[in-house]
Amino acid sequence: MSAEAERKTENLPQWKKEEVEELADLLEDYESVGIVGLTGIPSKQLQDMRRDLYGTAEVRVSRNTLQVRALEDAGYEDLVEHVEGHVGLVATNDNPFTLYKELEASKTPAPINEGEVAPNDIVIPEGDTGVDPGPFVGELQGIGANARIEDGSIQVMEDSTVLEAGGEVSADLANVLNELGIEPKEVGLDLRAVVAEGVLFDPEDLDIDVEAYESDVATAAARARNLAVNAEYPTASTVPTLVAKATGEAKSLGLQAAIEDEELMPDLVSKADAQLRALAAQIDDEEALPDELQD
Amino acid sequence: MEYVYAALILNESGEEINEDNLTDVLDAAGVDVEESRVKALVAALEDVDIDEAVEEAAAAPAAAAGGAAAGG
Amino acid sequence: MEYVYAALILNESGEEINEDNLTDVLDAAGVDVEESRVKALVAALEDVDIDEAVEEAAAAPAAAAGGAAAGG
Amino acid sequence: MEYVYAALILNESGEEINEDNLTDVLDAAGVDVEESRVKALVAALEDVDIDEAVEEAAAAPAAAAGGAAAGG
Amino acid sequence: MEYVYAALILNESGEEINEDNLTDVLDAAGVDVEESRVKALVAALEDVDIDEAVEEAAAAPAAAAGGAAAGG
Amino acid sequence: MEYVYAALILNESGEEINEDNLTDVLDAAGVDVEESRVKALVAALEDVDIDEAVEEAAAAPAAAAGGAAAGG
Amino acid sequence: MEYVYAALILNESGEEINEDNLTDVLDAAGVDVEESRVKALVAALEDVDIDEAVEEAAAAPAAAAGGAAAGG
Repeated sequence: MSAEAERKTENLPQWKKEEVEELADLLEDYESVGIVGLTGIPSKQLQDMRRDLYGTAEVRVSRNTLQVRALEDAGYEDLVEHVEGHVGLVATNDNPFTLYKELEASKTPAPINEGEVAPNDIVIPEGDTGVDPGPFVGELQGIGANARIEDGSIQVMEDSTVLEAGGEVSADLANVLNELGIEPKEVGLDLRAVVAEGVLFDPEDLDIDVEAYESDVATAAARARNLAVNAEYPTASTVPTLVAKATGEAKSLGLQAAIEDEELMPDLVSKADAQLRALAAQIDDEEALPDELQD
Repeated sequence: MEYVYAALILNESGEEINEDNLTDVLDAAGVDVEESRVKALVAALEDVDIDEAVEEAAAAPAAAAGGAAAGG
Repeated sequence: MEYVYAALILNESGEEINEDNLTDVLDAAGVDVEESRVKALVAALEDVDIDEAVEEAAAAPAAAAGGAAAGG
Repeated sequence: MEYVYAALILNESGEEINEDNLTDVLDAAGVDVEESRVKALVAALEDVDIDEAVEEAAAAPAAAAGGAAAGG
Repeated sequence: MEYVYAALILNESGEEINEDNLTDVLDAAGVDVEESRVKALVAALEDVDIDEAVEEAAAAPAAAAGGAAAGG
Repeated sequence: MEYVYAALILNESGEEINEDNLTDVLDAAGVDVEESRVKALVAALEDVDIDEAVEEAAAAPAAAAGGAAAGG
Repeated sequence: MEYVYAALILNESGEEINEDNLTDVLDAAGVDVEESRVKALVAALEDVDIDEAVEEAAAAPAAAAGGAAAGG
């Protein structure tokens, strides 16, 4: 710990000092440090997540003021603004993109409660609700779902968006969702920002489009193939194309020059036949043509 | 078909496509020549650009041959 | 293509496709016949079933005709 | 696309596609390496079956040539 | 097709496509050269723009390669 | 194809595609570099406009099918 | 393409496609032979069944004759 950091912590009570020191150790031990949102994660689940991440990343929860102090001491000022609400520190030697992918993949669905803000559009899916006819159909209609009674049960006729992202969940909606067992939230460690080897990454930066990369790989491979073939550079994968190209060229020349080659004869004969037919097609007079050339 | 081929040969050799020439070619090939057909062909070809028709077909046999494959 | 056309005329008239007959047809058409091409053609056609080759082309006649039309 | 090419070399040589190796290859080629692009590529390729993508390109290179999204 | 390939090599090397040169190339490749075919080839190529004919093939390079695939 | 990829990286970084640079890139990728292949690549690329050559489809089997279809 | 043509002649004549034979053919054609390209071609052909490649190309005979051009 630097002398400056030493000085900053000297006015803290002993337990806080120790905690900041622990955080400082954490920040020092790993190449990448980030802030994760912990909102809505039951402590049991948080324990499980921390265990699942063992060996990949370390998550530490502490008072925000102490986190801020540790971050400032360690030179992670860029992360301080993200320490807001219920958050923790995450530290890893992994690639931050990989960390983001792993955290996203570990998120699990959870019910949403009255008064919470919808993180994404809430949709009641089309289909049989399995609920017997009764007042529930009215509740569904009340929150904006296209529902009616059919075949002895309550059916939702089409996917119905009942609340858009950012909207507040009403008591009625929370009830309906609860009744249907719909869990519209994704709960998990929510990576807010990471600094990896001095570079700050936002979630938008970290959310890579794997398909685009896949398409880039295909493009790169196609370009290399094109170049190799067009530059006539033989490799095991381009030689068949080069051979095909060379034979195609020879054939094209052979047909254009009507070269008397055994291999070319069938094509030359069909070329002659096609020319005959093309010419015949220009002739209107039936007298001039044999039966087989008349339409 | 032989009448049309005869016309195509004359077209390539640069000879005039007339009754005499067509008849000569067909005779040489052992064809029992029908005069009326020769007449009709000469008349019919008067307004046709043979080179153009032939050139267009040169691209097409490929299409033709490939057509079967592509369809398969 | 005149050599090929000549062979096809002979094929249709039922005459043998040999050097003499080909030369006769081409001569009659005013072609300055090259013996070597005639020889090579006869040799090349030895194992070729002309009718089959024509039939294959004819199998997609629409393609040929259409090609010409599309080009025109 | 140089980052992707570098990954493809490593893929063929059988070396691991990781940050160090990619950086080495790009460095050797005189590329001014951006660490974050390397990191993103490594993470993204974890989920890509490179051999499959390459093979697909060989089958329909023209189609693939349109792609260029991220690495470009 | 070896005679045609020989002509194509000469075309690329810029050497004249004549009987001697063709024979030399084919000889070197262990081909039992037939003089009349060589003669016929030279005659056939006399008025042909080889580069153009080759280029036309290039317009559909893979057509050849992909024939089977295209058929499927 | 690793040699070709190496050339493409150099092309993008603006470095010269010569034997030394190619060898450096391939070395860095852990490739057991064969000098003759490097030489051959440099020779093959000498007169090639790489940017153009990479875009020009070298194999487009779909085109074949399309060509035939268009003809039909 | 002269190197590939040379390989194809050897393939047809039944001679081995090795460095010496390729060099002989190219030499005879007046090509300024680059050893490295010959080597690279021989190496590449080691893993390829050339007859199969030729046959596949032959499967779409007409396409090569200009089918794609017609479509395009």
